[in-house]
Amino acid sequence: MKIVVQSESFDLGAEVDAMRAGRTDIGAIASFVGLARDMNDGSGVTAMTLEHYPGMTEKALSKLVDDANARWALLDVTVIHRIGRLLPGDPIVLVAVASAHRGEAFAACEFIMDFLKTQAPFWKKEETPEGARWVEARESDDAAAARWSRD
Amino acid sequence: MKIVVQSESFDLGAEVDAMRAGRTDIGAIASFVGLARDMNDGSGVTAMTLEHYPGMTEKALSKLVDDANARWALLDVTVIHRIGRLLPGDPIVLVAVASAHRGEAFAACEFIMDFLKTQAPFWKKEETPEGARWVEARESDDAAAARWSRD
Amino acid sequence: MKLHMLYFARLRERFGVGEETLELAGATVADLLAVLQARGGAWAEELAAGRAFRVAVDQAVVAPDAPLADGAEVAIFPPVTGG
Amino acid sequence: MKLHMLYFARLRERFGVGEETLELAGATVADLLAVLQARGGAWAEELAAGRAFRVAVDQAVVAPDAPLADGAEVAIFPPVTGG
Repeated sequence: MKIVVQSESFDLGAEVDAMRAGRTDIGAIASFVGLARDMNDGSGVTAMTLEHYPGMTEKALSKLVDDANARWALLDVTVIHRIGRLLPGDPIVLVAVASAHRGEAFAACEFIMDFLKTQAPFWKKEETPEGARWVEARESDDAAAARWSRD
Repeated sequence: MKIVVQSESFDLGAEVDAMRAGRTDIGAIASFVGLARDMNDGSGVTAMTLEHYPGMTEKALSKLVDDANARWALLDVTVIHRIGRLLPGDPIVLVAVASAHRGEAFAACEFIMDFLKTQAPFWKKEETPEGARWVEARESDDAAAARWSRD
Repeated sequence: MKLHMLYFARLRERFGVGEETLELAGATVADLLAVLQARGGAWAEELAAGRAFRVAVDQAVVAPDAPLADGAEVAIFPPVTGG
Repeated sequence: MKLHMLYFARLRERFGVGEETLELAGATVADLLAVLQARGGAWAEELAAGRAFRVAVDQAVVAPDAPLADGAEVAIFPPVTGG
């Protein structure tokens, strides 16, 4: 398990290669990379700055990964989230999940992303031609996280 | 869109970097790598050989990608499937899907994998200590594909 | 009609042949299967009703009542297991 | 009790402060919020009932009736928007 918050970029291929190095029990690695877009809510975005809550961020991400491990039989999980100023096209977040079978890997990867979006203390401020603005939380992200709740 | 059947390995990082090169409209890239395991159905597996139906394979994969494009707003899709003899730990298949938003990218990536497993003409033969054996199709794969059917 | 037959994976091994050209007096996939079953042995066994195999005509999987045309490429193979 | 307060993102900018130490005569998060609202201006506006903000005590998000202990780290921030 690897959880990192950093300003530098990351290398998807290297992270996934590190997960599988020397192992022959992994059958599936599902991964996700979130990227900064040049457009959001109808405005051009020229850059964004990611702020976070040091200490709580790492705790929140660890808890998400623990929750995923409790729900699915996972072999390894890597979460990397960037902070600081990013430009359109820059990678923001990486989640990679290794499992014996693909169903678990896909489900856990999407679960971690959905809860990261609603529970990890990161905030985005976008620079647009109309000025800087803090991104508002989305109801669609709450809905995505809520669908994992069990009765 | 890139669909390739090859005996050589592939580089996840390079494939995903190629998808996003020079673009600032992609917000999400979901990817999947399937790997050869050292164990299947309770037996040790020392190697496997993948056979396919040249011509039909490419058609079947193109159709899966077309179906995914028809269902979701995708920006790019890459599918690479290996053939020939592979050892435990070797990557078998790569599916990567780029979209503006993560929901579409995750759904389309899993959709393509589920149908690839049931509709693309590849067959695995495993070498085990008890001899060589053709892998049997799994009901769980049929069930995974069936859940995408719409009423 | 003349058909270009292809067999894959376990069925290729069981039949001992990967491809052949076959002259068929018939119109559908079911007619073709009856001719192949009549060869007996592994053919009768593997292509018996209820066995899990797939038939593709010109590289698309079809049902037994699918029509055949002269020169068609017909492939018979087990359920797929890639990925 | 003495609390170590942290404010993040839009609320940090609105309040014009990122952290402060605060002496509270009270027992719960609700008591703390009442004290902050009484500062008026952006405090009253942003922390009004019905506004979307979160409170974390010692780095875990809590409800308004959560108890506070001397020396706690209390953070107030907008709904998160990372990823």
